[in-house]
Amino acid sequence: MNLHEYQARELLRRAGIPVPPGEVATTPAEAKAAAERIGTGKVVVKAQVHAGGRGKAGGVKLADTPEQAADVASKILALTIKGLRVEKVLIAPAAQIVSEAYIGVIVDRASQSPVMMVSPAGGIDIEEVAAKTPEKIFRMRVDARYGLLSHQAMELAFHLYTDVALVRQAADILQKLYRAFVDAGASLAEINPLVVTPKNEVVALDAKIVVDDNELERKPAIEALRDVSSENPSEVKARDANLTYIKLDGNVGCIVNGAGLAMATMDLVKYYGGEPANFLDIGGSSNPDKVVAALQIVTADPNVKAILFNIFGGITRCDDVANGIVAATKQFTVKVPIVIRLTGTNEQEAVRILEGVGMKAMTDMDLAVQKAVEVAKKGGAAA
Amino acid sequence: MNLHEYQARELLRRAGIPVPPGEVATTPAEAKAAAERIGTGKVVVKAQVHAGGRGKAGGVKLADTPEQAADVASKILALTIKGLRVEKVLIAPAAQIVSEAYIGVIVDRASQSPVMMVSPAGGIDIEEVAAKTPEKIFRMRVDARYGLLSHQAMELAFHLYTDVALVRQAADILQKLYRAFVDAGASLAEINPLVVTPKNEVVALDAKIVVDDNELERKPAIEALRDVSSENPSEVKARDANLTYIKLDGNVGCIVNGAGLAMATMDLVKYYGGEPANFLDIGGSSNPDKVVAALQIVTADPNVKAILFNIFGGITRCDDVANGIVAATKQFTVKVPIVIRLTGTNEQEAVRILEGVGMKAMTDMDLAVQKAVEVAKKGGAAA
Amino acid sequence: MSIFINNDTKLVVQGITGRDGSFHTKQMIAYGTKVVAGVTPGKGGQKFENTVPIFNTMAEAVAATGANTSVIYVPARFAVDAVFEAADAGVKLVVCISEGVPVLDMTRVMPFLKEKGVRLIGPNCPGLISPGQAKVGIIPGQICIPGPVGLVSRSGTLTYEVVYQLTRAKIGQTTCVGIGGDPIIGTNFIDCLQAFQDDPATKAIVMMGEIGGTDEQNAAAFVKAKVKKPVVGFIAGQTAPPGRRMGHAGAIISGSSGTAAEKIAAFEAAGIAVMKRPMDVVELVKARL
Amino acid sequence: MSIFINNDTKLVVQGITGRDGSFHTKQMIAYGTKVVAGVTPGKGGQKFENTVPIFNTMAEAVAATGANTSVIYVPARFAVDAVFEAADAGVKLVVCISEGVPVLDMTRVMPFLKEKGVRLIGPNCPGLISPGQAKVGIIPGQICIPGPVGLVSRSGTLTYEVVYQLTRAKIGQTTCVGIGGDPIIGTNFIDCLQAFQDDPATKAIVMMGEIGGTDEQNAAAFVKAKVKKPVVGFIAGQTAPPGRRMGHAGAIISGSSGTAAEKIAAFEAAGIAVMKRPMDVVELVKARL
Repeated sequence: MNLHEYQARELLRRAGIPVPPGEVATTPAEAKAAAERIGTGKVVVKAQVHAGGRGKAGGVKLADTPEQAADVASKILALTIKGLRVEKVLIAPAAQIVSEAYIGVIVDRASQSPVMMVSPAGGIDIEEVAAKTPEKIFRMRVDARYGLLSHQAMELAFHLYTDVALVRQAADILQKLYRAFVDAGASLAEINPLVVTPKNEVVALDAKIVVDDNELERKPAIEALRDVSSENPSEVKARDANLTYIKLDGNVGCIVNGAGLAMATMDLVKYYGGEPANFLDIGGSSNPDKVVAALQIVTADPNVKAILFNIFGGITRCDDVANGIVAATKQFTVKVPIVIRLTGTNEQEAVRILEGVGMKAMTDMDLAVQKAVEVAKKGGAAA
Repeated sequence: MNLHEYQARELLRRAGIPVPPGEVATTPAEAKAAAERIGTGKVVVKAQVHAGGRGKAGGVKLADTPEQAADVASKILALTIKGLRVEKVLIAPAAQIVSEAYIGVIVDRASQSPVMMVSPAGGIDIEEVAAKTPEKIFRMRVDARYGLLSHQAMELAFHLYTDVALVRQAADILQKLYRAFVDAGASLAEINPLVVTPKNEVVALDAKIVVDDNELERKPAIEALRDVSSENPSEVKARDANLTYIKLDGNVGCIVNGAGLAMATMDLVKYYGGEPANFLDIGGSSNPDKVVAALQIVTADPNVKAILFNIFGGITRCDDVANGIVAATKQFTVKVPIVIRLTGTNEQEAVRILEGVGMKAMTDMDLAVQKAVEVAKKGGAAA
Repeated sequence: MSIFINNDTKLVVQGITGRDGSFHTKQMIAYGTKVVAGVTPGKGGQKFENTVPIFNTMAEAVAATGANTSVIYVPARFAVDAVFEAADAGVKLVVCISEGVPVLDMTRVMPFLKEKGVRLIGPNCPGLISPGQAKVGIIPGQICIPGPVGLVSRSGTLTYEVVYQLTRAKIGQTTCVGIGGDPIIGTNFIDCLQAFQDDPATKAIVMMGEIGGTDEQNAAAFVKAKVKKPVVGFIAGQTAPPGRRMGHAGAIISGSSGTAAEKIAAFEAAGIAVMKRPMDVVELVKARL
Repeated sequence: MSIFINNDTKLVVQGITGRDGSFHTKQMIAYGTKVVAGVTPGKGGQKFENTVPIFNTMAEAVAATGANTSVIYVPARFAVDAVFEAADAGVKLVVCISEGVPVLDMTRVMPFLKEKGVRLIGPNCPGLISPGQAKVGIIPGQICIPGPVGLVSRSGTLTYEVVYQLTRAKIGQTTCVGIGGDPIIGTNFIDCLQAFQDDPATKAIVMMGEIGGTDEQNAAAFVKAKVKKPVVGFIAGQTAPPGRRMGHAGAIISGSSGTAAEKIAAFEAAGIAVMKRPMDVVELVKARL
C-alpha cells in the first residue's frame, strides 16, 4: 500500500525527523487558507497521487501569495496523472536549499535484509541516478536483529557531507528513518530530497513510504491511512472480495486460481495472439461468492470480449467454481462468451453442474486459451 | 535505582499489562480520599519503601472502609522499615485471588542475557522458593537480539496454568513485561504475585523494577522517578559529588580510589581487628573538590574514630588528593585523626604538600591500615 | 531417492486442529507421510483422528516423538512465531504453507534459522512432495508419480499444471518443491538446484520462475557454473505490467529489473531450455532424459 | 611471550582527541605501543601529536593501517556504539576502558562480537599490559616489569597494588589484564586462565576476584579441571554488606550468592592459594615459581 506524501511526512515527523510544516487541501479555498496559515511567503503546491513523475506532469508548482496558491491548486486539482485523478494537494513552505541528497531504505530480496541507500545526488529519481551514475549510490545492508547501528549511520552520512555537524544530523535522521520504516511495516521508505538549509539544518522535503500489505492486519493505524479514492475502483472492489485484480488493456478476461497460473494464462493468451484484459487470482480456497464477484469485476470492463476460466483444482474445488459461475449467470446477464477450463479436485461434479445449465467445460489449458482468444477476436459474437 | 511499587505498576500499566487501579497517599486524609475514589469496599494499604519484607514489618494492611484506610495509613506512615522511613503508601483495591504466581526478568551474568523466570509458587519471596523448592522455578534465557519470542512466552506460561485462556493471558503479560523491562533500562522487573481473579483474568498485583544506573543518562523520564527522600542522605550527597559511598557500622572511615581497592582496604581493616565505617570510592579522575566532599561525608558519621586514605595513583593524581585534604582541613575542623597512604602518580609532590601543613604520608598500604585501626581503637585520641 | 523429504521424514503439523491443518493432515497421512505429532496450544494430550498425538508446544512434540520436520498451517499473524518455535524445538526442516507473513518478520527469522542450522521452505508455498515417499504441504498427491525429474517452482497451481503434464506423459518426479512467491523465502532455486544435482535419482530438472527479483538470474548463473544435469525452465509474467504486484508479493517488476525478458535471456545464456508454454515441458524434458 | 597483546599489536584509539583518550594515547606511545591510528568523527585527515593519523570512522582506520586492536576512551553513551564499530571494522581485539555502559547494551553487543569472532576486554576496565611489549589502556607502565607471572583482575587500582608488590619483589609479569567490574564483560577469568595456561612464558597465575556473581566459582572449577600452572587468588569484599553495590556494577551480593566466603571456599577447593592480604601475593607466588 502506498502512502501519500503528506502521510509519509507525518510518520517521519512523529519519528523525530525534521520535516517542514505542511497542510493538505482538497479545494483552492483550502489551499489559500493553508498558505495563509503557513505564512512564509512562497509556498509549493504538490499533487497527492500514487504516481511518480508528478513534477513533469505539472503536479508540483510554486506560488508567491495565498491567492496564487489557490489558483495553482485549482489547476493541479483538475489534473489526472497516469490515470489517477488528483483529489488532494499538499501546501508547504518553499524551502531554501543549499544541497539535495537522497536517503532511503528498502527490503532487499537478495540479502534478505533491509538495505539503506544514500546518494549525494538527490532531488531526482533514484532509478535515474542508479542508471546514469551508479557510483553515486551507497548501500549498506542492515541486520534486522540489530537495526541500523550508529556507526553504520555515520558511515553512510559521511558519503553525503563532510561537515561533521551535518553528518551527525544526517546519521540521526537515517536511524530515525530506519525505525519509522520498521514501525510502519514498510517495504520502502525514502526521503528525496533530504536538503541542507542556509541555516545548516538537514531537513526532509519529500517522503515516500510503501507499506507491506501483509503488515496491515496488525497495524490498524497504518491501514486507516488507505485512501480508497486514489485507487482504481475495480481493484478496490476486488480487494474487498479477497481477490487480486489488475486491469490491463486487452480483451480476454482471465479468471484463474493461483498467481503463477494466472500469469502463465495471460502469457498464453498473448502467445496465441490475444491480449489479456486483466490479471485475476481468485486465491486458494474458492467459494462460489468469490467467483460471482470475479465475474462482476471482469464483465464491468467494456473491453472484455471473452472470459476465460482456468482452474487447476487443488485446495480450490472445481465444483465451487462451477456453482459460482451458475450463480453469477442467474444474478446478472454475462454478455460475452465464457470459456471454462477445469481440472483437478471435484472436476466431475463441476462438469455435471455446468452441463446442467447448458455450459461446457474443457480440461486442457492450451486448448481453452486458444478457444478464448479466437472467440474474443470474433468480438465475442460466437457466444 | 529502585522504583517504588506504585511507579513500577504505572510502567507496567503503560506497557499494556492489566494492573488494578491504585493511588499514592502521603497522609491519612489522602489515604481516605483515595479509598473513597477506588470505591470497591475493601482496600489494601501498602508502604512504599525500598525494602523487602514489608509485610512482616507491618507495612501492608487491609482496610474495610475509607475511615479504616486512614487509620491504617497513619500507622504505616509512622513506620521505619529496615532503616527507611515510610513516606508514602499505595492504596489499591483488595483483590479476590484464585491463585498466585511469580514472573520476573533479570539480566543474568553467566549467560550474558536477560533471563525470564516464572513460578507457580507466587506471593512469597522468590529467594525463598529458590531455596526451598527450586523445582518450582522455570527459567528461560532470552536472546536480546530477538526479544522474548511468542513460543517462549507460551512455554513459560504453560508452567503456570493448564487452561489455555489463562496461558495466553500470561504469555502476553510475559512479553509485555519483557518489553517494559527493556524500555525502562531495568536490571530486574518482577510481578509477584501475578494473580488469577474469580473472573479468570490474569492481573499483576505487585511489581518491582530495579533500573540499571547506567541507563539513567539516556532515560530522563526514568531518572525523574528517583525518590531522594527514600534514600540515605549521605549516600545522596555522595552521588551528587560523583562519589560512591555506603555507610557501614564500624569506626574506621575509609577514603579510597577504586572500588576493588576500597573493598580490599575495608577487608584489611577487619583483618587487623578494626571495623570499617564505610565504603567510599572517589573514582578514577580525582579532583580536590571530590576529596573535600568525601571528608565531609565521612566525618559526618559520628561513629568514625579515624580516617584512612588509601590512594594508589594512576589516573588519580596523589597531589590532587593531598590538595583536597589540605583544602578540607582549612574549610572545617576534622576532629578525628587522619592516616594517609599515597603511592603512584605525583607521590613526591603530594608528600611535600602534606608536609607543608604538618601532615605525614605513608607509602605502604598494610602499615597504614594497621595504624588507622590502632588509632581508632584508642578512640581517636591519638590524633 | 529425493531431496529434503523421504521415507525417513517424521512430521509434526503446527496448527493440526485448524481448518486447513486438519484437512491437509488427513491428505498427508493418506499419502503415506509419517505424521508423528500435531501442535495446538491448549489441546495437548488429545489425539488427532484418534491416532496422532497433539501437544501444546513444539518443544514437547519434538521431545516426545523425535520429529525431524514440521509443516505450518496457522493464520498469518502466528506464522513467523511458528517458524521460530519449530526451529527452536530442533526440527531441521520447516515448511511454512501459511501466507501473509510480513517481509520484515522474514528479515528477523532468517538469521535465527541460519544460527540454528534449519532449512525453511516457504512461506506462502504449496510445500513439497517426493512421490511415493512423503508429501509435506498441499500439492495434490494424485497428480504426481515417482520418476527422474526434479521440479522447483515459485508458484502453486502452475506447478500442478506442469507436474500434471509430466505425469500424463508418464514422466515421474523425484521431488517437486514449491518454494513460494514471497520476496524473502527460506529455500531458493539455488538451494534446490544444488540438492537435485547431488541427488543421484534426479536426471533432469524443471525450474519454474516468475517476474520479480533476481533469483532466476542467480539460479541461471549457478546452473551454468555447477549443474551438470539438463535443466528446463519457464518464466511466468511476460505480459505483466511494471510496478504492479501480480498476486504474489514477490511478483513485481521494479523499474527495469525483474522482467520476464531479462530472466528468459539469463536462462538461455546458461543453456537452460526455455518452455514457451507450460505444455512444452513434456517435449523438452523427454528430449533430455 | 604474553597474552592478547604483544609487539605485533597495531592499535587504533577510538576517541583519540578526547580528554582521556589523548592523555592515555601519549602514555601508550611513550611505553612503546604501536599506535597506528585514531578515530574521531569530523577530524579525519588530521594527525594526533603530528604523527598518528586520525580517521572519521573505524572502517577507514582499519583499511588504511591494518590495525588489529582497538581501545575505546569515549563517553559512556557512545561506548557500545564504538564496540560495534570496532568489531564491524575487523579488529580482533577491542579494549573498552569507558565505564557506564548499560548492561542491556552488553546483552546485545556480545552476540555481535561472537558472530564476528572478536574478543572484547571490558568495558569499565583498566585494559591490559604486556610489560616491555605493549600497553593498551591505563595501567601505569612504571609499576610493571617483564617476568613469569600472568595476572587477571576484576578491579583497577587493586591490580596496581598487587602488581606493584610483585614488581618491588622483582617478580615480573607476562601480561596483566584488568577484565572490569561490570556484570557482563567481554573476557572473563576463564578466558584469561586458558590463555595463560597456553602461554609458555607464564609460570604462575594471579587471579584477583570480588564479590558478586559466580565468575570466580566457575574459574575455580576451570582451574581444577584444566590449569596445570600454580594459581594464587584474592577476593575483595569480605566486609561488604549484601544487597549493596560496592562501586562496581558487578560487585553486589544478591541474596546468599556471590559472597566472598563462597568464593574463597571455591578457590581453596580448587587448590588455589588464597591471599589474606594483598601483600601476601609476594610470598605465595615466590613459593610457587
